[in-house]
Amino acid sequence: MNPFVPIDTGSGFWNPLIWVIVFIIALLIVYVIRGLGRGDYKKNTGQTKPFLSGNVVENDEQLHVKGGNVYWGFTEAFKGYYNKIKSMHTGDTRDYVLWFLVMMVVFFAVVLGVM
Amino acid sequence: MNSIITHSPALLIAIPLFAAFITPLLSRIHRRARDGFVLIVLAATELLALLLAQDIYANGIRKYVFGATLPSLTHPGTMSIPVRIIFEIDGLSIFMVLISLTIAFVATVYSSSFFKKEDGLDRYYTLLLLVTVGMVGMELTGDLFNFFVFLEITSIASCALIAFWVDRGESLEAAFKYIVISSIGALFVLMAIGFLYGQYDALNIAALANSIQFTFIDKVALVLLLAALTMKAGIAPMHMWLPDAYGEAPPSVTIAVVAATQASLYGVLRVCFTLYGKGLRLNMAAVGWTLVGLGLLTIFIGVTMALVQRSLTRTIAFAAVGEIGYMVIGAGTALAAGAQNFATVALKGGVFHIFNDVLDIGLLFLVAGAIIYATKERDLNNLGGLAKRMKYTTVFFLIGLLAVAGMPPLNGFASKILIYESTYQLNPIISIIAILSSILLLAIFVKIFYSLFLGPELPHLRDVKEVPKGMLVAMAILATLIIIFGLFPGYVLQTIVDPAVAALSNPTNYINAILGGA
Amino acid sequence: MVMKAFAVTSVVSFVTYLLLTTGSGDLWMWSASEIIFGIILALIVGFIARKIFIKNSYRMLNPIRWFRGLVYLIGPFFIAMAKANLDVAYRVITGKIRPGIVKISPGLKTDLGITMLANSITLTPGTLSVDINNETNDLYIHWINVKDEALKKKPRDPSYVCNGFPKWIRRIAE
Amino acid sequence: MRSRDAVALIALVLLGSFMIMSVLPLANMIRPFGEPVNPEMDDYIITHAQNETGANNAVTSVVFDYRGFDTLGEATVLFTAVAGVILILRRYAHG
Amino acid sequence: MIYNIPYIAVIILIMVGLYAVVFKRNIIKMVMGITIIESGVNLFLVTLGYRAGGVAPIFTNLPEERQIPGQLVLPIPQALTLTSIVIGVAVLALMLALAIQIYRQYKTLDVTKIRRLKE
Amino acid sequence: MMFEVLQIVVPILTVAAAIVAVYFRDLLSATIALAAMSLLLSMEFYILQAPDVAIAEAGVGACLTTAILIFSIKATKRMEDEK
Amino acid sequence: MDETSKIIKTVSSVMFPFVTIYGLYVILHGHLTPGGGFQGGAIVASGCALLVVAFGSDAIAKRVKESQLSLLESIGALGFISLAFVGIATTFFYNSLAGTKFLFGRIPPYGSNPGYLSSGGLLPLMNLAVGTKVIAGLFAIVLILAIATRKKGGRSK
Amino acid sequence: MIEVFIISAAVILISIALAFIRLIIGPTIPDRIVGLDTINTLVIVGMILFGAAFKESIYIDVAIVYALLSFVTTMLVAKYLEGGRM
Amino acid sequence: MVVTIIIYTMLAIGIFFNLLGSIGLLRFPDVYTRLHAGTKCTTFGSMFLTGAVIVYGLKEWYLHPVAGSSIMPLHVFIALIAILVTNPTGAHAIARAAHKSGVLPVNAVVDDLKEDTTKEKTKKAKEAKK
Repeated sequence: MNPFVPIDTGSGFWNPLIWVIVFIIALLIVYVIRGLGRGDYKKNTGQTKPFLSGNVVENDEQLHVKGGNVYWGFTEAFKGYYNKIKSMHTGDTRDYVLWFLVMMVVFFAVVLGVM
Repeated sequence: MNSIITHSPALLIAIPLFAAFITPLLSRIHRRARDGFVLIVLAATELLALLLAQDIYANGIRKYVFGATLPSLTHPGTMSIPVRIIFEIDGLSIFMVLISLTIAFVATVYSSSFFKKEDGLDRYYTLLLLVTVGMVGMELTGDLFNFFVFLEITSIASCALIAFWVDRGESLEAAFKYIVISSIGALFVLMAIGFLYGQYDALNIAALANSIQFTFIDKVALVLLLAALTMKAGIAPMHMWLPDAYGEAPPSVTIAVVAATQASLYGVLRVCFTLYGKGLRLNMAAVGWTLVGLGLLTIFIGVTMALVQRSLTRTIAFAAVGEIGYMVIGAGTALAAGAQNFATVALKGGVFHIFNDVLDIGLLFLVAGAIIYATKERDLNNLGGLAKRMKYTTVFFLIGLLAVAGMPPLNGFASKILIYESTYQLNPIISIIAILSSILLLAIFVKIFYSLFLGPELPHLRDVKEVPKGMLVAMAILATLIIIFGLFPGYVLQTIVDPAVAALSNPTNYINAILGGA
Repeated sequence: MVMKAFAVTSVVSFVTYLLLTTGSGDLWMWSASEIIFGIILALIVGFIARKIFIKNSYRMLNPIRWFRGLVYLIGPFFIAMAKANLDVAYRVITGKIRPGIVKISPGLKTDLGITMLANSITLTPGTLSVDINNETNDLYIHWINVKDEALKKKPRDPSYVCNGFPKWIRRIAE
Repeated sequence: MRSRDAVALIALVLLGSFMIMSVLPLANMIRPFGEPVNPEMDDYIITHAQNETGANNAVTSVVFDYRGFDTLGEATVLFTAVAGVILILRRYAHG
Repeated sequence: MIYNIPYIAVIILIMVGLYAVVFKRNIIKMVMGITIIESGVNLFLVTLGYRAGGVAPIFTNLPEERQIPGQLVLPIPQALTLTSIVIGVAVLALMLALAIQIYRQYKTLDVTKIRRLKE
Repeated sequence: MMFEVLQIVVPILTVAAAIVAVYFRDLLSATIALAAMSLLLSMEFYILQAPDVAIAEAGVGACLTTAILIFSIKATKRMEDEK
Repeated sequence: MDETSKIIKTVSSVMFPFVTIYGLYVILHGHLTPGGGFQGGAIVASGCALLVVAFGSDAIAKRVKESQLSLLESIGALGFISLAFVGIATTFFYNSLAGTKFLFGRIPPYGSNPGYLSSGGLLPLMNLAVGTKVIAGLFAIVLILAIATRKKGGRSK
Repeated sequence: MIEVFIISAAVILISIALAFIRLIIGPTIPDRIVGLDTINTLVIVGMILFGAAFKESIYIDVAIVYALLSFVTTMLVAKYLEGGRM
Repeated sequence: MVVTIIIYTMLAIGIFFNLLGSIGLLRFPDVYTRLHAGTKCTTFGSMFLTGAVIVYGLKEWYLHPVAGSSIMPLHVFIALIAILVTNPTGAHAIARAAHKSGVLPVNAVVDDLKEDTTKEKTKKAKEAKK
């Protein structure tokens, strides 16, 4: 059996081998373009330092975005949705059982009603 | 050799069970001996499963009758239905068995160096073996009541393992929630078995599938089975036990529980496609649409909830919830599509995604475990800059997150694209939501990756060391599998997924293997 | 000593087992396999229960005491029990009660004896053993119809509540 | 919590009524009490149990022979539970 | 109708147990509810196997007037019930052990207070 | 005829015991009611000609269930404490 | 006066061998009369629970160690699975003793009969194995839960 | 003969119901255990009567189990009420 | 025929006492008196009922002396012995527990146990003070 058979998805196909080749070519192109860049860029000089409108730059640890705060804006934007969905997860065992019962009623409605 | 293959279905259960009974005795002798023994047993079982798989792919459905005069004597001459318990193994069963055994092996490798000083490890290994037995039994059996028994074994053993850290109140809480909900679910499964038995006086799945007539009672039994098994599989809005259990268990346990969840999903597939699948596929379309809807809900809730978690393990757990949604969508699309040709594609995607999900989520949990092991910390806000100290772990996490978010060329993409394509033909909106959720998941994990591993070192994490070799080996096994599955998806599909899908879409073969004579 | 307890327990278990399995075969009433397994099981039980079953009441091994026990059960005990029930019936119907808890010192020494007495008292007219002093073997007895003459002096007269039982039990168990 | 209780009550009542419907002999939906329909499997066991297993008690012959594998599972469940209880209460079990 | 009383009792038992699980706050009470559901299901299985006028499928000293065909109760549901009872005990023991440990950690049995894991 | 009456009365008593067990606020009382339910259930099994199951229910329900429930009530606390 | 009444202790110790022998009878006669491994095991374990109640868990825990019980349980389980393995020449769980002239090999005649202990093939042996396992397992559960009642507060932080 | 036994058992059932009322209303725990104890004895007797009615001698085994084990429950609850260590 | 009459009589007596016990259980005012009814009457009634079954079994054994007909009377006898041993013990345990948990007899004329317990408590308290 040929290990490189593509997947037939019904309307197209997917072959990771081709993808990898394309990816490598793209990498090469990027490398080439990168080589065309400016040569006077120097590390560890004033060039790389951030400039915050003249404010004092805090040390690295405070600049670090904590994992718990990622996408703060996103959650803020969808506050209504998140309030609702968070209140669904009550952490109460009885509610878990209740959801199960409710879903069972829904299944009853579907199966008995439609079929 | 031949007789080993003949009896391999029984041995697949008996050997780990024997080992589980012997482990408490062995652990009094020596710790290392016990670890090695468990590893060897699981490796041997895996080998046996591979042999059996080869045999099945070559010769078709395999059956094993317990206690009969011949392993293949399904029912005595005067009877039209089987009396004894029968193991019936088709492509899907052996596919799931391979998943379960792989995961159990990885979990054992991992835990042999994850746990050092904890007491109660002899029981831990016993229970790990028992979880394996439970999963494998659920997947091999062709008898409905037997399925229930193994379901209970799996849930009891998982519950005890989730509570392994008894000094953490959260672990106990999660275990209690898990056992309450799973025992209630299992009781409803038993009730459904009672209904079916009362009607047809049979317990064998094939015999029941042959005589099922879609009366009112059959529908009630279907509802009970479906509700209980989807709940065990963690489908929204019944998923809430899942993040608790996944998040609070020791990571090596968590991946076993992930596999157990997939075993429940196997139950859903078996019920929908085989037990109620004979010639009446049109009637199942409603169920299919329901499953698709629930799957979408699951994906959406899982991904969006993963965004707001503060704990690393819980984040991954919610991502796991989302991943379950994809498989359900695949199965549901296949049911809803009926005889249309994209049903097979959807089913392929769903079934393939089961394996991929176990690998991806398992790898992520193992990495989370490594972080917990090294830093004793699971709050995202207290972690950062680990890349310099834990190089291998960083790489594995990167592989895991790319795979779970469905980035090419890793395995998650291969199965997800099948699901997207087929659902697009059912209804484009479904597929669009699924793709968007996947992208959101990628965004979340990239950000988490950045804040955990990159960035400056935090002061309390200065003396973090790389984790021991055993854990790295376990992670490496999963990562290798992910890459192989990602690079050669067509090959994997042809060898192991296609037989499983064929088994699902032809229930008549399953029935005839039992009822078509000795 | 342990051997003796072991032997006694085994024999008692074996007899019980034989009682349970009558009518199984041709060896008078038992089959050979039943007897073999009975012996094995009785030995197991004797091994497990050797320190529990008999502490030091070896005098119960005397058959004369068993005979006395049987006579006691059929004779005075049964009559007292019948009386007791008629008495309770009377009280159930009329509702006339005058309860109280009295303390008696029956003067029995062994555990078995005091146990038998307490259980006999429980089953006989108008009395119920409530508590026991583990050191002095004094019984506290709930009496459904306290007689005034019993209350006159402080160490109560046992004969009001346990009509002659201690004498019997002394002859059986001590 | 009022609404939760209401939802729970409604769900319970609906579920109960569905299940009661399924056990009432409205249209002979489940086997009526005491009259099993076509008990082929059980009659086979009743007639053949003594012959095949040599046990007089048909229930035992089912438990240990015809469905002996279930009993292995059952024993495993008990073993699992004991192991679990010892694991959970291990602080007390070892003194 | 009147003969289906055991079936109806089964359903009521299950509903009572579910009521206890859904409405009671005490975790030991919830465990009791699960035990009640378990009993209901056991009764259901045994009821399925009952045959009017039959006796237990045990041939030892079977009364003579019972001819064997059709006079014995079905054995398989009883075997299933036995398994189910054992599983019930196992689950009960495990849940109670968990309850004890939870009480040690949380100092309460109230399930609404045992929810460190939420959202 | 009498026999049918029995088959009706025992389930009703069982259900009553279950309801009472759920109703009691005192867990000890609830345990007692649960033991009574198990007892009556065993009686029902007996009437339904399942002595095997009745023995199992007797051994488990009469003693072990009650024992472990009472032990765990002892280890925790007795009253249900609902506001 | 805090300890258990003498009467209860005496009656319990007198009852214990009877309960045990009865339980063993139920275990061994599983193929003839109602009962079997699990039921008899539950009875014997209840007898042990009786002792735990009468004498207190301290006294019993001194005599019986948890490790001994788990050893016994493992032995029972291994015995059961080994008996299942005996038949693997034909199939797993094959009742290979039934019908032979060996230990339990007798086959009773069809229909009502008084029953022979020596019938049933592997069934009585399996009953014994399961009985051992169930006794040890249930007693271990009861004992551990009883011990857990003692340490109020425990090692919680 | 069989009818007599069954009628007796039915009357025993009435007694059980009465004792059950005590179990429900009993103001204190000891009252409830008295009720349970009585139910226990009555159930044993009922089982024996049924066994005689079915002419099934082996059914009596169930009654023996209860006769041997019923007082474990009683003693457990009593031990709990006495307080102290278990 | 005589045997049948004996059985009937014993059944009647047994049922009478059992019913009486249950009624007494409902009518009496406190735990101890209820124990009188619940233990004594039911034990006595059960003796008669089981006695009736024993007589019946013996009659069957006499009429059909095949193997196995001896099981019924002997097993019933064992059950009877077990009832006789355990019932009063159970009653004792309940009474003791009731008294210890503070349930005192209603309208008691005399209560030696309470006196003794209080005496002991004061004694212990004094010792503790010393």
